[in-house]
Amino acid sequence: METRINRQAHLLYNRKIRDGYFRMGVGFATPEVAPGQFVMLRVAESFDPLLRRPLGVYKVLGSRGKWAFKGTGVELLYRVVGRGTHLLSTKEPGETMDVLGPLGNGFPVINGVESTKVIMVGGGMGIVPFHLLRKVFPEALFLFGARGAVEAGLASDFKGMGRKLKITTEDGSVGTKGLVTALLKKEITKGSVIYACGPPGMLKAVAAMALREGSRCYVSLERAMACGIGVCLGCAVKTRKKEKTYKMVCSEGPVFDSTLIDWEKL
Amino acid sequence: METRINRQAHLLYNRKIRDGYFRMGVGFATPEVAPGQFVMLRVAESFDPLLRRPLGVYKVLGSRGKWAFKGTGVELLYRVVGRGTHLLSTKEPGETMDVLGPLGNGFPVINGVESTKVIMVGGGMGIVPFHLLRKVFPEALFLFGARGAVEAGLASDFKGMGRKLKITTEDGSVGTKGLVTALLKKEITKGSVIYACGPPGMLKAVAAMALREGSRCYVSLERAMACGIGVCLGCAVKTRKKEKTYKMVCSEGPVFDSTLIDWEKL
Amino acid sequence: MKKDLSVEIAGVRFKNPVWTASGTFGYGLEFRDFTDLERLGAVVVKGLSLKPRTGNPAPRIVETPCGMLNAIGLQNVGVEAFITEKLPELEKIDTRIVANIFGETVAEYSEVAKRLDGAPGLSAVEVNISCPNVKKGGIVFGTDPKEAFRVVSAVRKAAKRLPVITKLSPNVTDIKVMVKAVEDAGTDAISLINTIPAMVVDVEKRRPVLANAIGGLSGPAIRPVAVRLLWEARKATRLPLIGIGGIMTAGDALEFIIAGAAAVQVGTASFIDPDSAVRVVDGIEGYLGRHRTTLKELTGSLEVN
Amino acid sequence: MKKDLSVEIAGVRFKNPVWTASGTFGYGLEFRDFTDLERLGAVVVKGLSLKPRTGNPAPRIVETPCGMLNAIGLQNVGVEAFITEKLPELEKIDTRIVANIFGETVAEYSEVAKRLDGAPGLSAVEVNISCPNVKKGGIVFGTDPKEAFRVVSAVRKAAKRLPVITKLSPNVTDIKVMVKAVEDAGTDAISLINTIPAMVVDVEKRRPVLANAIGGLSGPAIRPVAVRLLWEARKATRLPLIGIGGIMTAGDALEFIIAGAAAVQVGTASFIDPDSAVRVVDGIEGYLGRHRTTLKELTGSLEVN
Ligand SMILES: Cc1cc2nc3c(=O)[nH]c(=O)nc-3n(C[C@H](O)[C@H](O)[C@H](O)COP(=O)(O)OP(=O)(O)OC[C@H]3O[C@@H](n4cnc5c(N)ncnc54)[C@H](O)[C@@H]3O)c2cc1C
Ligand SMILES: Cc1cc2nc3c(=O)[nH]c(=O)nc-3n(C[C@H](O)[C@H](O)[C@H](O)COP(=O)(O)OP(=O)(O)OC[C@H]3O[C@@H](n4cnc5c(N)ncnc54)[C@H](O)[C@@H]3O)c2cc1C
Ligand SMILES: Cc1cc2nc3c(=O)[nH]c(=O)nc-3n(C[C@H](O)[C@H](O)[C@H](O)COP(=O)(O)O)c2cc1C
Ligand SMILES: Cc1cc2nc3c(=O)[nH]c(=O)nc-3n(C[C@H](O)[C@H](O)[C@H](O)COP(=O)(O)O)c2cc1C
Ligand code: FES
Ligand code: FES
Repeated sequence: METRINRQAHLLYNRKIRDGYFRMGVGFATPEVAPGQFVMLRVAESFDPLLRRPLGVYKVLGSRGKWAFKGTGVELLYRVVGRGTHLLSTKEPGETMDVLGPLGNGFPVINGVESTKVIMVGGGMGIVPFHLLRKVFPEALFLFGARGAVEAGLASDFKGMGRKLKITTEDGSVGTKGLVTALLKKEITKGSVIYACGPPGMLKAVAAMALREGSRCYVSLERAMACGIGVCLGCAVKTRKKEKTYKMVCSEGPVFDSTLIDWEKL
Repeated sequence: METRINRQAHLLYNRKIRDGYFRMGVGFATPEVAPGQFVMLRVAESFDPLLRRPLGVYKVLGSRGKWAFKGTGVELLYRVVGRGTHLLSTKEPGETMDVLGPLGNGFPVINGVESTKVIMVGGGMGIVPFHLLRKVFPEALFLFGARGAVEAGLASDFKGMGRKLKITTEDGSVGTKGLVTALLKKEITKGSVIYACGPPGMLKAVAAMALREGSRCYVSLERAMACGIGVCLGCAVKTRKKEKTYKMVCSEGPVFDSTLIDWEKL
Repeated sequence: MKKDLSVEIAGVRFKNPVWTASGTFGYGLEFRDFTDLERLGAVVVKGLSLKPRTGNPAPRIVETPCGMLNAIGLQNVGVEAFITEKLPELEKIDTRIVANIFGETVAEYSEVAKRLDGAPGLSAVEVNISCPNVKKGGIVFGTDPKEAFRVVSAVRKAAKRLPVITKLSPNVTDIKVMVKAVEDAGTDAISLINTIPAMVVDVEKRRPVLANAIGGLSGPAIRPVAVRLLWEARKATRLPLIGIGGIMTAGDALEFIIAGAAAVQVGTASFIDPDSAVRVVDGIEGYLGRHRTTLKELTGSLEVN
Repeated sequence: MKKDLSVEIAGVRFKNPVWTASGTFGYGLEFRDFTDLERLGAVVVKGLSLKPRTGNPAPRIVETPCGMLNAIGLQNVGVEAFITEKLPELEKIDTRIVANIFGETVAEYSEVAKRLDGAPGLSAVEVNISCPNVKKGGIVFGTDPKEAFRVVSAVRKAAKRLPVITKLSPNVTDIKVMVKAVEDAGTDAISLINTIPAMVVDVEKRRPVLANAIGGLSGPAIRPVAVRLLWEARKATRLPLIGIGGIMTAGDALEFIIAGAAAVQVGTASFIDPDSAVRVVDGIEGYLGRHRTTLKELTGSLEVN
């Protein structure tokens, strides 16, 4: 089987799980997917909108491997924020849709890292990669920050984690009140390995905290994308290195070592 | 009630009646519709395709007046020929759709014309206006030309006309074999009033025959349209008059006295 | 509280900055069934010439991705019929009327302007210079700064009492040169852009779709080009600018306003929805409320690195 | 029967007239998983400069109606790395490679061309002249016939063995003048168009969306403009022309070919579907079969009233 495909897939289901949030099953012979990888979806048979939209893989439908996962399709979890995601939300089971992926590099699985040292930090839709990642690190902690009860509900699939799941909301409606960085502050230690996905402000704060504590930290970034495969050079993110200033989120990310990123320019 | 509306209407039904042919019910408080008038439909919430598509009114749903018809919606009958009509065919009941209309001038109802003198001539999708027009002229003949059996099936709504309906197909599969002009040749007399709608070649032949026989003849023309209301000046058709060379199909037609048209330039 | 959307351009106060674009709104009257003309900043009527013109052979329009081409050939009733038949009707409506004019020679332009000057109910003339000068081998007035200067100077002289708006063609290497030329010629304001010359080929017939081969591209497809040209023009002059090109929504209009347009014109959008321009007015009002700002503060507020 | 789709341009025979456009296909290798590179007429690689370039700050791209803007800032690995790292890999693939080049001075252009001349596996250079000349106050080579002449002459001299294709900017008043200038400078072929300068404003932030403010518009939105320019260029020269701009399907490519293009380049479409160019090849083959015609007969067969 190819490692990456560009294929017409079948929409299996497209369920509203709460206002503005959907789970979509897309059926195609799925190559291995690493946690943190994404697909590019064509949202309409039209050139308006023109570009595909990137969405992270939430689940792989079907069998599983060890670090990576293949199967007969993927489940996506998305929020309607604009026209592309709105069009996605109107699609019905049975419709076909062009899928390109899986793309990008997932979260790095570092040799010798013990599951117990891993802290996964998610904010809002940044929850997506952790459903796969927690299968890799069954003992990991998952700290999830949400704006309110609706967003906090996204963590329902993670309930089985028991006390290893900690939720915080900005309005205090679920879990503790506050930002997810407050949770992290309590848990972080020198030996922690942090995997984070969420809004830029959160990632910046997490990266800064990891730096202070001397923990390794990997962040998943977002950028508007055209190609998804590293050729348009559109999804650039500035790095701290002098020699090669920009990295491409689609092909060199979306997950980066947090010390690599120029957080001032993000 | 206004005479012309620009409104979001509800799709009531959208039934495939045979391959590539659909009947669509669109619900809105319908102003008076004259036979031969049309509406402009926005086929997608996108700017690709950009322009609305013109479709003739096939039926008015609900009550009827005398020459004109108002009600609670209209039925359209359309054939999928390109992207716009394809998009229309994918719409589901309950969806909304922008409707502008009714537009244009219908077939002129001439003072003192007896229903028995009227010959309606339709070719292919040119059948559309006659469902309303035959209510105005209950004694009229209807000559319908189709390519084959599938298209001939469009006339099933006209079965009640009995012997006043005559069908001809190019392949002879239904009715007589040949072109509709052959039927017309047999029926036309000096006193006939002809109302015709169909492909340009057919209309040209009908107009020529009417001219030879000294019959009055009205034809419904098609043109690509942008505005539908006579302002873009895009849907021009050349007339034989010197002083004002072009007429607008949307606002001055789509029905024209056949002697007005420059058939060479059509 | 109702927001004040009024703007003053060339000494004339307009209710709001949302006008209709020439050639896309007929003579205004055709829209009475579909929109409230009195809510518009101005109606710019179809281009007028000295004599009536019958226009180009068909097909005259074709749809393109997010746009359309037109080659109408400037069909119009002529300036006399406009003054005697259309203007009296338009005068009854409480909205400003702008006459868009064109000609095939400098003399024709100035003659049209002269006839319109003093016509009751007219607020300005807009000079469409995207036309070939038949006396100069068809060189387009709007792509040659010297020709543009000549034609605008002549109109400026002929239209003694009327403000003159010059409408620029996008089909130039450097819009700043054209801006300077028409500013020097005494124009009171500048509107831009007109359509972009373009062509669609019918691959089955192996012919251009349009009888005229080339037509003007309009619609959302051209908006980013129009916004860029507006901004370049903004940096080249202090004259009031009127932004045109692919405006479908209030958000689109605001792009031009933020980039420095004193007003905008809604064109092709009126074909897709005849009420578009009024929806743009509503949307701008909403935006100003939401952002607690004024039109004045917003205009030209674009911040660039 | 398999149709012969091959074309000869500047003495080089290409399998078919469907190439990829510079900057939209990386160095070609990135597409191996998604398309059959050996079915392409040629791969035109990302623009190369003398030294590697890091490109512009983000955001670099934004979607527009039926199009997108890019302001990548010509990020590339530099000509040396291309020759030592990319070209050996590309040589293994049975497809023609065209190097797109640019510079900030005439000397830089000619230096890049010199290094590429004789590089194994290279079939031509394509000179992107839509770049500012830093020595001339930023005047864009591609919008000034004299500068265009100078830069193309220099490349022509530097690239002794390689055919030179000059890629024109659409941002000019009269494309015929540019065609003449680069023809006089000795170009072997002309490709057009590059992107159209454009801008999108973020109305919430009141800033341009792109960090660079202005970007180049590409995609289906610009196709009718590109077809028109190709046709105007066709009437001005007998040199082979390569059509570019908004080609998404075989039908789109055929518009250019019928208007007179010897070949076409597929750009933005490769982002939407990395297999686009091969689908265009298939579609052209199907068309020729259906119409019982040949590529040669079709090319430039446009009939105009
Ligand atoms: C690698 C990657 C993985 C992603 N995974 C997911 C996922 O699993 N689930 C999910 O819901 N979303 C995900 N996103 C974000 C998703 O791609 C965007 O929300 C989507 O492209 C917006 O498209 P639109 O047409 O609906 O919105 P647009 O009309 O394009 O934009 C609407 C608004 O959303 C903002 N927006 C656009 N793109 C992004 C973006 N990439 N990130 C944040 N805001 C954006 C715009 O600035 C604008 O304000 C991912 C993005 C990337 C780059
Ligand atoms: C006043 C009027 C009334 C009409 N009434 C009906 C009706 O009741 N039922 C119906 O099925 N159709 C009707 N049509 C035709 C219908 O408008 C077109 O078929 C439709 O616009 C095509 O849109 P599209 O996007 O599917 O095709 P496009 O992609 O735009 O075109 C596909 C193909 O169809 C051809 N085409 C496009 N427009 C027309 C046209 N107006 N006439 C003929 N061929 C065209 C094109 O040349 C092309 O070959 C009417 C047209 C007019 C002007
Ligand atoms: C059908 C049509 C006819 C037009 N006629 C004229 C005209 O007579 N005079 C003129 O100056 N501009 C004319 N224009 C150009 C528009 O006024 C406007 O500048 C252009 O369409 C860009 O705006 P838009 O994208 O909003 O349509 C016409 C445009 C269209 C689409
Ligand atoms: C992201 C991007 C990068 C580009 N980079 C280059 C380049 O390096 N050199 C060049 O000559 N053209 C470049 N172009 C222009 C394309 O080669 C092409 O001329 C243009 O995009 C129009 O074609 P399209 O509409 O098919 O994309 C680039 C275009 C895009 C979209
Ligand atoms: S999206 Fe094209 S390089 Fe990343
Ligand atoms: S479609 Fe605009 S005038 Fe008829």
